[in-house]
Amino acid sequence: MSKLLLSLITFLPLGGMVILLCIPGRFSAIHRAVAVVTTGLVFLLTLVLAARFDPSQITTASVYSAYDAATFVECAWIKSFHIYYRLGVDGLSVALIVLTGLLSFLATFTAFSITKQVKAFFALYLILVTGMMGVFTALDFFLFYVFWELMLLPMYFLIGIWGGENRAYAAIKFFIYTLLGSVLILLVILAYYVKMKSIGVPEYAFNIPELIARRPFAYPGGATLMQHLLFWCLFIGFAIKVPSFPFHTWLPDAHVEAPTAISVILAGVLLKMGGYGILRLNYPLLPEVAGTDSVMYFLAVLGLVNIIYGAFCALGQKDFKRLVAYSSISHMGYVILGIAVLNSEGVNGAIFQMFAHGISSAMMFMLVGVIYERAHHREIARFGGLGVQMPNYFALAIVGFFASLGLPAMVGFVGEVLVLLGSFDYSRAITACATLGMLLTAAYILWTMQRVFLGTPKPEHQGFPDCSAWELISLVPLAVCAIVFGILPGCVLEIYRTSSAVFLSYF
Amino acid sequence: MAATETAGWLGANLSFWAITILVLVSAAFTVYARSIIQAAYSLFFTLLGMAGFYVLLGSGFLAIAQVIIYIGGILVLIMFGVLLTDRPIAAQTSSLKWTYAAASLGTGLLLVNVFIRIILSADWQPASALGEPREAIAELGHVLLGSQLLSLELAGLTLLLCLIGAAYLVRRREQ
Amino acid sequence: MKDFLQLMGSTTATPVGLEAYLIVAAALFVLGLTACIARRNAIGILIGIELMLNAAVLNFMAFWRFQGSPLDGPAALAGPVMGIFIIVLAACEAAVALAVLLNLYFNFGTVEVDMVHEMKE
Amino acid sequence: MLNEIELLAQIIFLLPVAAFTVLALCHHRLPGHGDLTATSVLGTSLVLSVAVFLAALHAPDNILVNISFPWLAAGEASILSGGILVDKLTAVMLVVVTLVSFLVHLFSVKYMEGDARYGRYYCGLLLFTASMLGLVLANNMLYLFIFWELVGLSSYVLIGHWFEKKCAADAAIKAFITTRIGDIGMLIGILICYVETGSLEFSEIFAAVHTGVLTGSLRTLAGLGIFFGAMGKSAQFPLHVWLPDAMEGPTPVSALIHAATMVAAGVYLTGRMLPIFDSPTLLAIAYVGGFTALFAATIALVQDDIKKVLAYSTVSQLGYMTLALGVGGYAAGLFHLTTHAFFKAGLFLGAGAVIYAMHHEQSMSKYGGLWRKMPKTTACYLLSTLALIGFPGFSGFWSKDAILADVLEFSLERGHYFLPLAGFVTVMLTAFYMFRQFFLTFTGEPRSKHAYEQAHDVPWQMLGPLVILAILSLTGGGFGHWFEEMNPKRNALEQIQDFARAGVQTPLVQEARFKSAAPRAKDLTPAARKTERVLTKHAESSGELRHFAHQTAMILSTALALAGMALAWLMYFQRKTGKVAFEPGRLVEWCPNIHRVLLHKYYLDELYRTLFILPLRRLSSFSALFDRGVIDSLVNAFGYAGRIGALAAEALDRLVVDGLLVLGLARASSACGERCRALQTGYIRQYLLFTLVAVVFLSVVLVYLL
Amino acid sequence: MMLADLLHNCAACLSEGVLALTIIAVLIADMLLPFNTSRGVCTVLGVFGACAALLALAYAPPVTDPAAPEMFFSGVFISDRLSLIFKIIFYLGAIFTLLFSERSSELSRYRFGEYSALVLGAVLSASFLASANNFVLFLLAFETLSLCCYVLAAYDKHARLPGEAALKYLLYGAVASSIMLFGLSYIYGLTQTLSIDRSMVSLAEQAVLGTGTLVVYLSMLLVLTGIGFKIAMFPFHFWCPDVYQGAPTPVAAFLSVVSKAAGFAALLRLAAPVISAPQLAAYTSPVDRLQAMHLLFGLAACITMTYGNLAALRQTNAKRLLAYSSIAHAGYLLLGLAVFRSDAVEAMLAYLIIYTLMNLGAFWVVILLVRETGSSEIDSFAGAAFKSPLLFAVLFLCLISLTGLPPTAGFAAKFLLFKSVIAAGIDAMGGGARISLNAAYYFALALAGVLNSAVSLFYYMKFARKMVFEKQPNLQFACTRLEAMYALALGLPLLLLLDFDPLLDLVSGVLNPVLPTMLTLLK
Repeated sequence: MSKLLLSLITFLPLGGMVILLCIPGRFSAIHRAVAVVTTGLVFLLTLVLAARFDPSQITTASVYSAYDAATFVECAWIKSFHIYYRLGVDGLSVALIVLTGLLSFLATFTAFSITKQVKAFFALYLILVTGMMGVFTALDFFLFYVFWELMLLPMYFLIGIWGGENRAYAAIKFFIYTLLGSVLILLVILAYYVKMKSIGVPEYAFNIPELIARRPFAYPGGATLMQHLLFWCLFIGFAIKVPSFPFHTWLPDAHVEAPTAISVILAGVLLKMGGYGILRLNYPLLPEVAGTDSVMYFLAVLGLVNIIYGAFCALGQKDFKRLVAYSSISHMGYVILGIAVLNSEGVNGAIFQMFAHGISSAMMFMLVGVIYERAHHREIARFGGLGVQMPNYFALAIVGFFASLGLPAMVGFVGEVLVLLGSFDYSRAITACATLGMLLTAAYILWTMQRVFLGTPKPEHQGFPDCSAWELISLVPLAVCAIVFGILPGCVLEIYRTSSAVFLSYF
Repeated sequence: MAATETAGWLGANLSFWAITILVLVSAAFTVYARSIIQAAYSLFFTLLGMAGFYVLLGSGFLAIAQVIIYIGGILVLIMFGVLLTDRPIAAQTSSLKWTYAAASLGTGLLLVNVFIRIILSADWQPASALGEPREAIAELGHVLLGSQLLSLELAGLTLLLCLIGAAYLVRRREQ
Repeated sequence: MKDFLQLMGSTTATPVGLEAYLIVAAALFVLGLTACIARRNAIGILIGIELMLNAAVLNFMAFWRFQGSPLDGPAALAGPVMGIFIIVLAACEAAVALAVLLNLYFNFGTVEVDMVHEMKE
Repeated sequence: MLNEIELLAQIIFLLPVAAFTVLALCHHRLPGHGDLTATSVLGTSLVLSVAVFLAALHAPDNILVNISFPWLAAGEASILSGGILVDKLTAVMLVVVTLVSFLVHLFSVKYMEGDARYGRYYCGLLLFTASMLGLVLANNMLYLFIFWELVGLSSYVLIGHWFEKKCAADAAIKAFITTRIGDIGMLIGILICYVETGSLEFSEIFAAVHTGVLTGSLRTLAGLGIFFGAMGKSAQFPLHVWLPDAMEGPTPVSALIHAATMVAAGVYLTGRMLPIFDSPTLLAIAYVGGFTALFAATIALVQDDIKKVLAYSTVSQLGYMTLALGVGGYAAGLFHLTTHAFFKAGLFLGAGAVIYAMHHEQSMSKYGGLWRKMPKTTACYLLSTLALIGFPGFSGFWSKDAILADVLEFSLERGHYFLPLAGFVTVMLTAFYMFRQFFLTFTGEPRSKHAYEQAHDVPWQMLGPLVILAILSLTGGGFGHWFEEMNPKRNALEQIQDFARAGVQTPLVQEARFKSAAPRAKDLTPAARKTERVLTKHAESSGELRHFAHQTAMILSTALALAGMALAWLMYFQRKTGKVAFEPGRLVEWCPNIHRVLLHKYYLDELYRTLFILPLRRLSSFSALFDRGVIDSLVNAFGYAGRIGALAAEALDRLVVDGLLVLGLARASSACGERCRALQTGYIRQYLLFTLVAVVFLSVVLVYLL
Repeated sequence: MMLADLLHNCAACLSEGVLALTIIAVLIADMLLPFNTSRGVCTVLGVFGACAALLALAYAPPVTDPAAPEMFFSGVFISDRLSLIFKIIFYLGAIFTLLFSERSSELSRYRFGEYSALVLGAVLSASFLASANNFVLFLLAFETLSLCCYVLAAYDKHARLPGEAALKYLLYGAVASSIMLFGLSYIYGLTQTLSIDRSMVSLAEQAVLGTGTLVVYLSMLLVLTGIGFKIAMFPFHFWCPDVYQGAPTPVAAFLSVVSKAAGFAALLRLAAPVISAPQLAAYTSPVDRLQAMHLLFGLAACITMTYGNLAALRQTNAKRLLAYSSIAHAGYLLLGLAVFRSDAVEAMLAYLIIYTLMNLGAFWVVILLVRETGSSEIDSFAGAAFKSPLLFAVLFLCLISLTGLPPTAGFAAKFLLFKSVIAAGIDAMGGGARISLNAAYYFALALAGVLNSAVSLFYYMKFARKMVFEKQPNLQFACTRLEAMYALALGLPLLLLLDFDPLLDLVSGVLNPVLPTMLTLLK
């Protein structure tokens, strides 16, 4: 059973999709139900995975001991290239898999408001879930890449068909940007394959644990130019997904145009893949480069730029969803900063920040979606006084917004403060600037809250009902998570703490 | 002996020169003639001259084939083409456009220069004995039905297909 | 210049060599190429192509005459064989070309190639 | 005994938390939206706090409870822990917080009656109280910071309670952002402490300070950072601007903020962290405090809004406390914090009663003669006012006197004469504006007949707290001894070290002390060392000096307070004739500029707006524009480059700088695609020509270049 | 030549014989049958013939030693892995072209006898081209293929555009092949043999030794002109968009698959002896001595794919778009020659097989779209996705496969190809840490390749986007079950071949279990 667990988590959505396709198009309620049941089952399985996962057995002892042995699966796939169907998880993956399970389950409810081509929507949505789970479980470089790209395809249609006004543009922009990044990753995969073959161990050519352990491009005497090339190819590939300045411009467009459920997935899960890729592949494969002083400094500054630049952009937005999108850029800057400084506070913080941002940004997008359903626009200036009109919504919004703001005792705080603790150890100047980001975050969050919720209620909002039951179902669990994991961050952090120690042991 | 040889060379050289002048002049006229029909007439001399070259180079068979197929077949075909597609004389304009002619002349001269340089720079390895004509019709037959059998068959098929295709294209009524 | 003349067999001392034929063939080839570009009439271009084909045959013949085909055995007869097939191909090509041109003439009323450019960017 | 106290402390904190959770989830199902639940819970907490206080009173040690539990494993070695610290300071703070909060809860029952978000209001109050309790109970900086921020959140919620009013919403944001500016400093301070000492627990940080681990400029920086946070919360100049605006919240909330929670947090922090401040920092603290005290008092002179006057008075009093802490008057500062909590809560609740009676009219120019309508309130208000101005015998007198004595002593020893000067001038100003307020509100003829007619005395739920607080204002001076006991030594330096010694009872530090016997005050600045020498030299004359300072301060402050009162009486007390002895308008005519500047609060809000807020907004809209615009301009640039084949270097630069922006590349490549397509003319002869040119080009390259 | 010997030789070209017979049969059937029946019969006959030829490949002499392929007809005809793969591609192309043509609206007015005969003739000559080891046969096959294609391009003879397309194709092609012929004459002069393998090895030797270098390069250049025309390589691609647009869509599909593959067959026929020549291995690092070759093909590859992709970006016509896409793919394929090693050749072969499937799939959907909408402008396809989701799914699959995204075979193809480029780069580093100039060159090539594939996504998706993101309420769309089956037949392998093991077995000469089973079944 446990050997099947990862495969089940990964491919159950695909099975759901097949069932969905067999049901004629007019029964949209059944389609929704199938999607909910499938994602719900997947979520349950992820919880099972998390429950069975024992972080204490993750050690640096051997090549594979960094991964959960009970669920590790390996069988040959493409034999001539030694490509394997190899799935395995460590703490980092488990945390993100649970997050993915949760968000994909909750986002399904958010998607109930979609009435156009329901069957196609959920079919694509389930493919997307498979792609995401696959990325987090794959331990074969080739398989990883296949899942990585598999995610793009449904995303393109989900944005392009069910999106807003400018959806076609946003969809293609998203697609091309991410593809541009992933082809660079492909180059690195090929380089590793060739190198492993030429040093006589082709059987490990796509084996991520072995690649990390063997470091075929390592030469004594520091990072070589080749390693730099590989590192930056990977980094750009993942940074586009994060997204990091200056590769971030797809994000606002994609978010603004995507339907709410997809924005939730996009912000909650897809952005994490960038960070995941950096943590799983980019840094461990090329620790020599990542540990170079100039590289560390550059990346830390890059993280800082993200934080500040994203916050500034968010402050200047007129569109509610765009603002949230830019806030994502700002928040993901902490992830880059935390990873760049390469100490345990920073890395733990970065991972926690990924988790936290998954919850808070998903919640923010759901909140935006709720109001968009009613007002059919997202112009912040045209809102106002909604706090009076929709008290429940306001209450949830306070939780979501303050979680995003990084208020202590909420989930956003822990990641930020850990990253800052880590980065302060590395560079005081950068951290001092990064703390400014906290101020800017407070400024744009509060200013937005003021413009949307506070003030006198406007007559055009008179008829707006408070949150519906479906909306509450998707929002309340996230609100609870935002608070519970803020107060008890340990229960998330403990999952991956040993894994991040393993990660740090590479440097 | 030497004298006759020299005389032989001289004769060969003289005929080479004569044919060269014929071929190049007529070819140039073919290219730059004002009307297409003149070009086609001029082509006749070029082709004839080529047959002369083939004789000089020792393949009478090819020369004959040249005359029969090229002059008797292709050139006539081209003539037909010209006549079939020509507009009334009044509407006929020069088939040359001077810009293109000049451009092609310029690049052509450049290209000839290049070719000559390349040819002269090369290290050709002429066979030691410039012997008697080595071609015999029978031998040719052996080659065609022996080692080049496949080519010959394919050539037949090519002719068939081309004829079918050409006939199809010019046939105006279907069914 | 003297070398060149000698090469072309103008002096009685040597027979006309390989290079002479090659240069004539090259000139013919270039003339044919020129015709392809300078002629507006499709048939003119076709004539240019014939010139180029002839130049190629002349090359083959000259190489065969002066060098032979030692690697293919004495009976290979590369020059004439190649020449014959090229002539056959030229005939086929002319037939197809004229058919295409006639078809074009039916549809467009002209064989002036510059008049035929409905497809372009 | 200790375990019981630990349990009590936990219960004190958890009761409001639980009540908050219950109310947040289902306040609409509870009777009265849970107002009595909240109030009774706070009452219980108060009783328990008093129990803790009594225990602390008799405890031999300063520290009663200091326990830690792991919260978050930050790194492999370092674990961020939570923890509870109960010492005497905490015990006092617990009582103050729960008492004021309880009274405010009680007061609000009537005051907020009929409010649309009544239940939510109580949620806010409970969260506020709980956060403040957490803050004073925290034994490490991280927890302190967490609750510190939660205090900020609660203040945001409560100040913005009536968020339909734009000014209320604005004030809420202003409060949050301004304090958050301070928080950044505090965070940096915390980061320094963590990175330098590896821990965030107070005891370990103090131990690190003592053993010289945290020293030099870093210590200064950490101290300044932390104090910057305190400045934000305690509304010290120049971060005081939020506090007067926070008057937009309901008046009981103002009472809570001004007396017990938000602003007290800053002073509490400064007091709590006193050992890590080195002497330059302390001096800076003192100057900030002194200046704030004077500065705010001058603004308070001309305010018309009854709550605004109180607000500026709070700022001014907080300045006193900060000043006291800055000169080393630990006991005096915290003592004043306590007494101030009582009388300022009394004043605010009194003002609330007045406002309630006047149907939410806050302008003093509409008041007058209210004592006839609401004599009980007037009496309570008078008592609190007297306490505030430091009228002899009242609680404020003792605490303020202690501060002034400390300041004077400090100044006599080390110069810095601005500090006592500011302190004493402020005494007079305080007396003046408080009595100005009192006279304008309660005496004379009513200036708004209509409002006056409807005014009435307040019900018991409101009066009760007023009375209690008035009594405490009167008697609160009795606590002074206790503070003195808490820190018997009065010399600033000794006091600091003493505190550090008292605070570090962990075995680790004791061991360290035995081992290394770290040179005393090795990290002191030369100035401080000099002071120390002077002190030892005049060891015997020290007591004498103190005695002199004390006497002088007492006499001088009393005199000044009376002078202020007299001045107010002259200017604002309407006699039977309805005239005042000295028309304030004449003073305004005499120096209109000063009056205008004071009325506009030194134009600080306007200054901040021009200096920070507008540029920030402009910058942000610029970044937003930049983010969209730069791409377009890039695109154009690319297209242009593609079109005319612009300089390769420039193109390369663009490629390197911005080249990976897909859209830019996309447009550029699309433009290049257009160029490519231009070759596709549709003319077969041109195609042939292009091909020929290509062949010729290649052969020319071959022949002439290779 | 003895009869037995002759039979042995004929067995080697059994599939070609089958095709030749089919051509005759088709022509006779067309003559005898009335218009209506002859259409179906000729198609079926042609398809059967091509299928039979495909099966006859199984009877081809097995390749025992890839290094020394068996020769037939006194060394004129060669039968090896390379020719086998190409023949599979050609016959597959022929089968699908015939099936598509029968369904196409553009060809419905015309008799099918000549059409089938010409398609089969083109395929026949292409397969001779793939097997030719003699310049005579090479030239004849090359020309025959071209001639058949010229006529096919003009097959819709009553329309104007096909006429124009045929004219451009013919003139351009004839000039290009004349230039190639002239180049071949120099090669003959340089190497004194018409046998391709000996000739090319000798030529490479001369290039390596530096004797007669200029003529060597000139002759290569001239030959490359002709082949470049066939594969639509920059700058010999000019005919391509116009011809694809003007020619009937099935013919365009045929050109993009069979004719292009034949061009690559010709190229590889010439290159393969050099790559595997043992003589050249004697010279120190022949790869480095053939610098010009790598440089030439590398630059050609880069420019070609970039040109194709960039020019495709703004296309509004589906057929033109696919034309530029096919130019770009020629560029990708040329990367394999820039590497000039046997693993790169294998990658090219695998790429070609997959390219055949995906390009045919894309063209098939376009054929149906053109039939239903009456236009090949992409705008007129708006909303078609929801009329026939299956067809759209296949088209989308083909398009992402053309882009090279997983989980499609197109990814596997690009994966193998770029792998060979990177392998060349890493090998050029020679196990050291320094990136030599050569290595950097290959890395740059690989980078150019992947970036190009990212760019290409834009126009492929533009195509898909129009169909799915936009609506056109009055669009009528109907396709039969059979037509959907064709689409599936092309689409499914694209998914299955992501596991490129069998493909690799096929091209690298390790016979996989499928082929022997097929052989035993047949024999």
